[in-house]
Amino acid sequence: MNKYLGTILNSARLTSNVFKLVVSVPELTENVTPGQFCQIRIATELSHDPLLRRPISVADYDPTRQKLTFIIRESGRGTKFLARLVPGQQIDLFGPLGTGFPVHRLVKGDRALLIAGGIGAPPLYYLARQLHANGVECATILGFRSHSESFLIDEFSQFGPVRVVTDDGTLGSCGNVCTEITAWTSEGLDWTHGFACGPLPMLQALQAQLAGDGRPVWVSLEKRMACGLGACAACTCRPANPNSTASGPRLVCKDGPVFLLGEVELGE
Amino acid sequence: MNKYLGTILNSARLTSNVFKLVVSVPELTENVTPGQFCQIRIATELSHDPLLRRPISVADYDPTRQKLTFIIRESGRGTKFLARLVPGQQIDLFGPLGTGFPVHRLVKGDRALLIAGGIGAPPLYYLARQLHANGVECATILGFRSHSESFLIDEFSQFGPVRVVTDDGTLGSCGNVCTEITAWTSEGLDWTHGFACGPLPMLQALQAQLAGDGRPVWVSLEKRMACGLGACAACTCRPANPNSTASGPRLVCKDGPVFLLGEVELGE
Amino acid sequence: MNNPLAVKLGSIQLKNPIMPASGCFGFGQEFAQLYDLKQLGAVVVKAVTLRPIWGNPTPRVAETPGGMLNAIGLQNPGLDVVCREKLPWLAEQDVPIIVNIAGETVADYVAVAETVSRQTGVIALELNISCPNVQKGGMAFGTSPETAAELTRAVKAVSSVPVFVKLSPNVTDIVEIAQAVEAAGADGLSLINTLLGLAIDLRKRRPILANVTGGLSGPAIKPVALRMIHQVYRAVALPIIGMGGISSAEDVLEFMLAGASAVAVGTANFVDPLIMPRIINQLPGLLAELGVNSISELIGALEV
Amino acid sequence: MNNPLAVKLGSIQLKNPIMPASGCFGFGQEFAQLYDLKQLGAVVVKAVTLRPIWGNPTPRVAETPGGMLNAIGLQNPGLDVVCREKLPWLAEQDVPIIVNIAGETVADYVAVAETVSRQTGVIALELNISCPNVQKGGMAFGTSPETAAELTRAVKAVSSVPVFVKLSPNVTDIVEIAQAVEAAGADGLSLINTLLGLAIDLRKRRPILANVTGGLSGPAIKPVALRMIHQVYRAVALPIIGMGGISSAEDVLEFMLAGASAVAVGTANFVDPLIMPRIINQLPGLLAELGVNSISELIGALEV
Ligand SMILES: Cc1cc2nc3c(=O)[nH]c(=O)nc-3n(C[C@H](O)[C@H](O)[C@H](O)COP(=O)(O)OP(=O)(O)OC[C@H]3O[C@@H](n4cnc5c(N)ncnc54)[C@H](O)[C@@H]3O)c2cc1C
Ligand SMILES: Cc1cc2nc3c(=O)[nH]c(=O)nc-3n(C[C@H](O)[C@H](O)[C@H](O)COP(=O)(O)OP(=O)(O)OC[C@H]3O[C@@H](n4cnc5c(N)ncnc54)[C@H](O)[C@@H]3O)c2cc1C
Ligand SMILES: Cc1cc2nc3c(=O)[nH]c(=O)nc-3n(C[C@H](O)[C@H](O)[C@H](O)COP(=O)(O)O)c2cc1C
Ligand SMILES: Cc1cc2nc3c(=O)[nH]c(=O)nc-3n(C[C@H](O)[C@H](O)[C@H](O)COP(=O)(O)O)c2cc1C
Ligand code: FES
Ligand code: FES
Repeated sequence: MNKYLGTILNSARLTSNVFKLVVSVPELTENVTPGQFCQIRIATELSHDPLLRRPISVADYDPTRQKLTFIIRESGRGTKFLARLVPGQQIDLFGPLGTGFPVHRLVKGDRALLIAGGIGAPPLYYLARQLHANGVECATILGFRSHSESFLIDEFSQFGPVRVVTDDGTLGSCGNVCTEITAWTSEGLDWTHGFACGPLPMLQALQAQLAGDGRPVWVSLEKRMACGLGACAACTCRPANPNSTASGPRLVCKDGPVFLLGEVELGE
Repeated sequence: MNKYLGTILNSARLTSNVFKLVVSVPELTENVTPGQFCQIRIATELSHDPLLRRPISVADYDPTRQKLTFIIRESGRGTKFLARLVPGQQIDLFGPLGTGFPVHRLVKGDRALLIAGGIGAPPLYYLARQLHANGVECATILGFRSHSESFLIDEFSQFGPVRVVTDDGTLGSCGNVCTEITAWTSEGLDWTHGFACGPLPMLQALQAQLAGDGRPVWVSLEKRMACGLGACAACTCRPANPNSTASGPRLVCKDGPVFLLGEVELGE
Repeated sequence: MNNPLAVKLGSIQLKNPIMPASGCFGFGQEFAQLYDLKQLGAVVVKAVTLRPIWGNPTPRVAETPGGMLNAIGLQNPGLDVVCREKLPWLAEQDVPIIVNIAGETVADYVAVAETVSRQTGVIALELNISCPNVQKGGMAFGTSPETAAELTRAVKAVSSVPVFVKLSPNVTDIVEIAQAVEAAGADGLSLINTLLGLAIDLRKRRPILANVTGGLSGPAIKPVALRMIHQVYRAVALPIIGMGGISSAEDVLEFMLAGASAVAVGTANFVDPLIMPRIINQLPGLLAELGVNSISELIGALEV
Repeated sequence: MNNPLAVKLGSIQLKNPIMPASGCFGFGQEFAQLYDLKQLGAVVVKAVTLRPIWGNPTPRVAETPGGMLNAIGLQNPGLDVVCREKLPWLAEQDVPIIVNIAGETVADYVAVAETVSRQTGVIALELNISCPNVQKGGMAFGTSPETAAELTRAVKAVSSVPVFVKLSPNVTDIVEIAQAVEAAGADGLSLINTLLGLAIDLRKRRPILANVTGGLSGPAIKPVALRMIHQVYRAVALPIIGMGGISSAEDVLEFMLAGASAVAVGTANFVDPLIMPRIINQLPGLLAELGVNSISELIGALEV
C-alpha cells in the first residue's frame, strides 16, 4: 500500500449513473488482490472540501501496464466529482488497501458462484478474471434494479455462464439474486465456493438463505471509513460469535472488506 | 450586475506568476466600466472550499463578442485555482461590480496620466483603451519589481508614451512610480487627470507626493470583501475628512473600488 | 391548493421558511437589484443600534476552510436612519421584516425595541445577544442565563411584536440559556450566531482581522448548528429560526428535521447571491421527491 | 549545527514539534507500514482505558463541510493489552510516546495513569477530559473547572511523567478551565479536542452517526482552535500542544504563533497518510523563507 499519483486514461459511462475510470499508475508495482480497494482523494490539494477520501474497489488491474480500473456509481458529492474527471487529469490514490478475496484458496476444478447486486459487481469482475485464469469455473448471478441499470454482463460472460435478474423483470428473470440462486440450483447449478458483493439487504438475505449451507461464501462489505488503514476504528464490525476466540472488533478496512459470510455481524 | 457563466477561451502566462484569462460570457449585455470588477467563484458547486469569491478587476472587455479579460497574479489558494483553468472550463462570475473610473469626465484634448504598480496595471489597460478611443491623450508609468515581473508594456504603448520603472533597475529607470513622476515632470510631462492602481504603499506615497496638487487623481483600492455588493459592510473605509457632509462609511465594493485620491483613508 | 412551503413561527405565518441571516443582507436594497424580495419568507435586517456605529477597523473578514470570519462590529446607520429610510423602503417591497437589534446596555436594547417594533412591516424582533465582535454588550449578554433572561424580559415588556432571541454557540450549555429566555417570555429562538475564531497571516505574524478575533460562519459550522438546534428543540417549546452554514435546499430540510421552523441563509449569499430564490424554487421539487406534502411536517421529525 | 525544529514542552525536549493527534494514528503500527515513525517528534496514541472498550455502533464517522464527525467512543484494547503489546512495540520504534488516557471515574484515570506512565518510552500522559462521544466521563470532566482540577490533581499524584490535560472546546470560557488545571498542577495543555456536532441523512431522516452526535474535527475547526490557543497562551504559563485542523507546514507555524509549543495532526492523516513526514520535511525550507532560525522563536509570537 502507498500513495500514488494516477492519470486518467479513460472515463466512460456504463449506465446513466455508473461510470468506469481507467487510471494509469506508473509507480504501482505492488500486487493487487481482487476485493482490495483504494481510497481516492476527491478535492485537490488546494481545497479542504470534500475532505475525506472515498473507498472504491479495484474493478480490474493490469500489472504489466500499471492500469487500474474503477467502476463507480454516482451517488453523493465525492462520486460526482470523480464522474467529472477527464482523460489527462490526475488523481491521488491510496492503496491497495484491505484484505481481498482468497483467490488462491481455489484451485483448478473448483466451481465458484459469484453473486453481485448492482454496484457490487466491479470487484467480482476482477475476481472472476483471476479465478478463470486459474482454471476455476465461474458461474455468475448479476442482480440489477432494471435493464437500464445493468452493466458488465458481457464482461462476466467471458468467464462462464451468467444469469441476470432484475427487480422489475426488464432483463433476465424477474426477482432478486436469492430467487435466482434457488432457481438456478433447481436447474442443477453446482458450486464449491461463493463470493458476493452488493447492498446490505442483499447480503443479509443471502446470509439467511445460505445459513447452514456449509460451503464457504466470502462477502465484501461496506462501512463508512476515515483512514482506510486500520488506525482510526471508524469501520469496526463485531464478530458474529462474540464468544469465539480472536473475538476483538474487526475492521472493514484492514481485516476486510472481504469476510467469510457469518464471520461478522452485517450492519451499516 | 448579475451572475454569469463564462467559458475560458484562453489562459496565458504573462510572467512567471501573472496570467491572463480570456472568458466568453455570452449572456453579458450590460455595460462594463473600466475599474469595475467581478467576484469570481473559485470552487465548483460541489465544494465549499475555498468558500469566498475573489474580486478581480476587468482588464478588458469586448462588448461585441462578450469577451472579458482578467489579468491575475497567483498569490493564494484562490488565484492558484484560477491559474489552473484551461480552455473549455466554465467559471461563475458575479459582476460587473462597483463604481469604476469616471471615463466620461475626460474629453478630447484632456491629458491622462496612468500610474500602475505591478498587478495594478490591468484595470488601467482597459481604461487607457477607452480614454484613447475618446481622444484623450494617455501617458503611462508602469512600475515593477524587476524586468522579469513586467507585463503589458507593449499594450499600453498603443495608447501613448510609456515609461517603465523597476525597483532593481533591470528595466526602464531604477526607482518607483513616484520618482518617475518627478523625473518625467521635470522633462515636461503635462497632465490634467491622474489614474492610479497598485499596492497600498504606492498609493500612500502617491497621496503624499500629490497632496495639494489640485488635479484630480482617481485610485482603485483593494479591501477584503465578502459580498462584493454593498450588503455586508466588510469593505468599509472612512472618508478622509470625517467632518465632510456625506460622511458615512464608504464601501470599496459599491462606492469604489475607484475613489478620488484624498476622498477616503488609505488602509488595509 | 395549499402552499407546501408555508410555515408558522409561533403566531407568525410565513409563505416559506427562507430568510436572510442578519448582517448578510444589509437592509435588502442591494439584493433587490438582483431579485424581487417579495419571494422571501421574510427579511432579517442588519443589527440596529440606538446610535450609528462605524464598526471595527478593516480587514473585517477572513476566509477559513469551508467558512469565514467576520468582525464587522455592528456597523449600521442607527435607529433614526433605519426607521426613516431603511425600513420604509423595505416595507414597500411587501416582505415581512424581522429587525435584529443590539446594544451595549439593557436600556439601549429597550429603546431600540420600543421604536422599531412599531414600524410598518415589522413582524418580529431578533434580539442579538450573541455578537462576538463588540467590546461591550453583544455576546456578554448571551453567555449567562441570568443576563439573557433579564434582557429578554426587558425587551418583551416594550415590544409590540414577537421577540426571537438569537443565541450564541460559544457556551457550554446552550439548552440552559434557551430555557432561561423561554422562561423570561421569549416568543422564539434564533440559533446559531457565529463561533468565535482567529485567523493568522503567517508572513505578517499578525491576525488577519484588525479586531484579532471574529465570528466563524459558513458551511464549516453546520454540524455545530444542527447539534445545537436539535438539543434546544428537544428541551424548549419555542419555535426556532435555524441558521449556520445553510447553502442548499437539502440543508434547509436538514435544519428543519433538527427542529427549525424556519431558516436563515447567511454566508451563502456571498457565495451565490441568487441562492435564496434558487432554494425557494427547488424546495417544492425536493419535497415531492421525498414524498412530503408540507414542509412543516419535517419540523423536528429527525428520528433518533 | 543546531536543529531548527527542536522544541521544548516544559521539561520535555522534542526533535520537532510534529506528532499525531490521539485517535487518528491508532498505536502507530499501521502508519509504520508507510514511513519510519522515528521521524516524528512524538507519537500520541489512541485513548487508553482500564478495560477494553468496543466503542459505539457504526456508522461512526460522517463527512461535513471541510471537516468530519467521529463517534468512535474510545474503542481500545484496554490497559493490559496496551502495556503488553502496543507500547512495547512502539518503544522499539525509538520514538517518544505520549499516552492519551480516559475513564469513567477518577479512579479509572488514576489506575491507568499509574501503570501507563511507568512503561518504557512513555514521556508524558495526555489526560482526555474532553471526549464528546461517551456516556460517562469524557467531556463531563472537561466542562467544569472544579472536576477538571480534581482529576488533574489525582492523576498528577500517581503519574511518573508530565501530565498534559486535553481540554474541550465545548465551553463558554476555556481560559477558566485552563487556569484551574494549571493550579491543580498540570504540566501542560493540549487543545483542542473536537466540537460537538450533528450530521443528518435527509432521506432517512436520521442522524448519520449511530451515536446521533459526534466530534467535529478537521480544517473546519481551525479558526476555533487558533482562537482558544491564543486565549489560553496569554492566560496560563503552561506549554501547549496545539491541534485542530492542521494540514500543512504553514498551519503548524500559525498554531505556534498562536502559542503552541508543539502540534498534533489528526484528521489530516486520513486525507494524506504521508502528511506528517511531508510537513517535517517542508518546515526547514519554510522557516528559511520566513527568515526564522529556530522554530521555537515563533511560539506565541503573534503580534496583536
Ligand atoms: C471497501 C469499499 C469498496 C467500495 N467499492 C465501491 C465501488 O467499487 N464502486 C462504487 O461505486 N462504490 C464503492 N463503494 C461505495 C463508495 O465508497 C461510496 O458510494 C462512496 O463513498 C460515496 O461517496 P459520495 O461522495 O458519492 O457520497 P457522500 O454521501 O457524499 O459521502 C459522504 C461520506 O460517506 C461515505 N459513504 C457514503 N456511502 C458510503 C458507502 N456505501 N460505503 C462507504 N462509505 C460511504 C463517503 O465515503 C464519505 O465519507 C465502496 C465502499 C467500500 C467501503
Ligand atoms: C476591487 C479589486 C480588484 C482586484 N483586481 C485584481 C486584478 O485584476 N488582478 C489581481 O491579480 N488581483 C486583483 N485583486 C486582488 C485579488 O482580489 C487578490 O489577490 C485575491 O483575492 C487573492 O486571493 P487568493 O485566493 O489568491 O489569496 P488568499 O490569501 O487565499 O485569499 C484569502 C482571502 O483574502 C482575500 N484577499 C487576499 N488578498 C486580497 C487583496 N489584495 N484584496 C482583496 N482581497 C484579498 C481573498 O479575496 C480571500 O477572501 C483585486 C482586489 C480587489 C478588491
Ligand atoms: C458578515 C456577517 C455579519 C453578521 N452580522 C450579524 C448581525 O448584525 N447580527 C446578528 O445577529 N448576526 C450577524 N451575523 C451572524 C449571521 O446572522 C448568522 O447567524 C451566522 O453567520 C451563521 O449563519 P451562516 O453560516 O449562514 O452565515 C453576521 C454574519 C456575517 C457573516
Ligand atoms: C477518529 C478520531 C478519533 C479520536 N480519538 C481521540 C481520542 O481517543 N482521544 C482524544 O483525546 N482525542 C481524540 N480525537 C481528537 C483528536 O485527537 C483531535 O483533538 C481533534 O481531532 C482535532 O484535531 P484535527 O482537527 O487535526 O483532527 C479523535 C479524533 C478523531 C477524528
Ligand atoms: S477506516 Fe480507519 S480503521 Fe477502518
Ligand atoms: S464586500 Fe460586502 S459590503 Fe463590500
